[in-house]
Amino acid sequence: MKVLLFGITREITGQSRINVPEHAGINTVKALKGWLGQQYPALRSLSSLAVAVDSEYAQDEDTLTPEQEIALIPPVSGG
Amino acid sequence: MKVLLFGITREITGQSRINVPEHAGINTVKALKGWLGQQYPALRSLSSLAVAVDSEYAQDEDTLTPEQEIALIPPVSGG
Amino acid sequence: MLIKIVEHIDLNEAYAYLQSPEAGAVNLFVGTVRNHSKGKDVVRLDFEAYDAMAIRQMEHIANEAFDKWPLVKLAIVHAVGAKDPGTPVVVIGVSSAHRDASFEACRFLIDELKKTVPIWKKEFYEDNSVWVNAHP
Amino acid sequence: MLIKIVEHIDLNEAYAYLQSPEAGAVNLFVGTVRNHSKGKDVVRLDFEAYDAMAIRQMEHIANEAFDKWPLVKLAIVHAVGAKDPGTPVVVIGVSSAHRDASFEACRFLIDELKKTVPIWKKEFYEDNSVWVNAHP
Repeated sequence: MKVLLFGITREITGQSRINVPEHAGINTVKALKGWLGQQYPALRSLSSLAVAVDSEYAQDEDTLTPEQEIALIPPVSGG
Repeated sequence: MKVLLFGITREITGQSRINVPEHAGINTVKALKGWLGQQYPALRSLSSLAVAVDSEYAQDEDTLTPEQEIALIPPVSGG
Repeated sequence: MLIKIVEHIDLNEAYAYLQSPEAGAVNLFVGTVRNHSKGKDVVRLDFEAYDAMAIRQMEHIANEAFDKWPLVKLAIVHAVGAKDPGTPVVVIGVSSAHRDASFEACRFLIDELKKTVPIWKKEFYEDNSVWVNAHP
Repeated sequence: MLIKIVEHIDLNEAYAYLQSPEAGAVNLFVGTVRNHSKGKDVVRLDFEAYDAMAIRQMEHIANEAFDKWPLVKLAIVHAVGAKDPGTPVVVIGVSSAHRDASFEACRFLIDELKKTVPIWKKEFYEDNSVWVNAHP
């Protein structure tokens, strides 16, 4: 599973795309957030951190599959 | 005393400027409106009719003098 | 403030005037000629202004807006003459640090302009014409 | 609707798109780079977007606006990249028959854009830089 990164999450991780290893067994939004928070503790200090699946905001309980386009969405500040 | 006319008041009177004869003895806004209403009864059918003195809206009891720039202001519809 | 009566509205001129490094927000309202009014097809509009008084009254509402909101710059430009449907006839623009002030002041200015500024609009339909608002 | 992410904002393009003989009112909001933020001098801003999702989320709020108000046309254009103070970074425009709808929809769209559209702004001061809103 691949996760796209933007803005401060790209800076925190030093990557614009993270590969989540299959053996990590991540299959929900909540599990993904937990795993990323362990790998990159600085992510936990953000005001908020959402996950998008195929360009839509996802909920913690939503399931994730490798075919989806998954992205981390730190607090937005456009406009 | 001269009175400037715009929009529908210019069309009703057929003039863009009316000379109020001195012998009419007009010296207030109210008297001017009354005199004009007699000369041009169609003015009485308007939704409203204001008088401006030197580019400011005037009140019925305000006095008028020949040196002022006096104008009739029918209902505005700009914008 | 940029306040004037013109033959043709130039949106860029208004925007260029309003733009400022101190402003984070610009709100622009453009009033345009609609092709229908009260169920009738409008083929043309004619605008006439009492220029000196119109400028003075625009200055009054501009000063009121500066008193009510923390504005950076403000523009009121109204066109006169014959206008076809789709043509802009008035542009009101306000810049401010934050967007609340620019939205509120712009709305205030167009509402007040329509009440007090001596400009008159004659609507031409296929078969006749009327001075808007003239009769009850 | 005109929805896109660009390098440079073109106000005329947005206005030309919104203009219509059926519309009597056009409201435009332009967000620009301010030269100060929370007491600090801003020397530059950098905007980054998750393009595909940003377009999708803009379409969602545009559809909501069309559902809520009787609109003629609607434009949302956001810039990305490095921007100097005074530069426009977003333009939102709405045309409608009467002005209530254009003012209200334009305000709704900029408020919603700031909440949900995945675009990020990094402010550069003389001595450091921050991603806006990132931390509590």
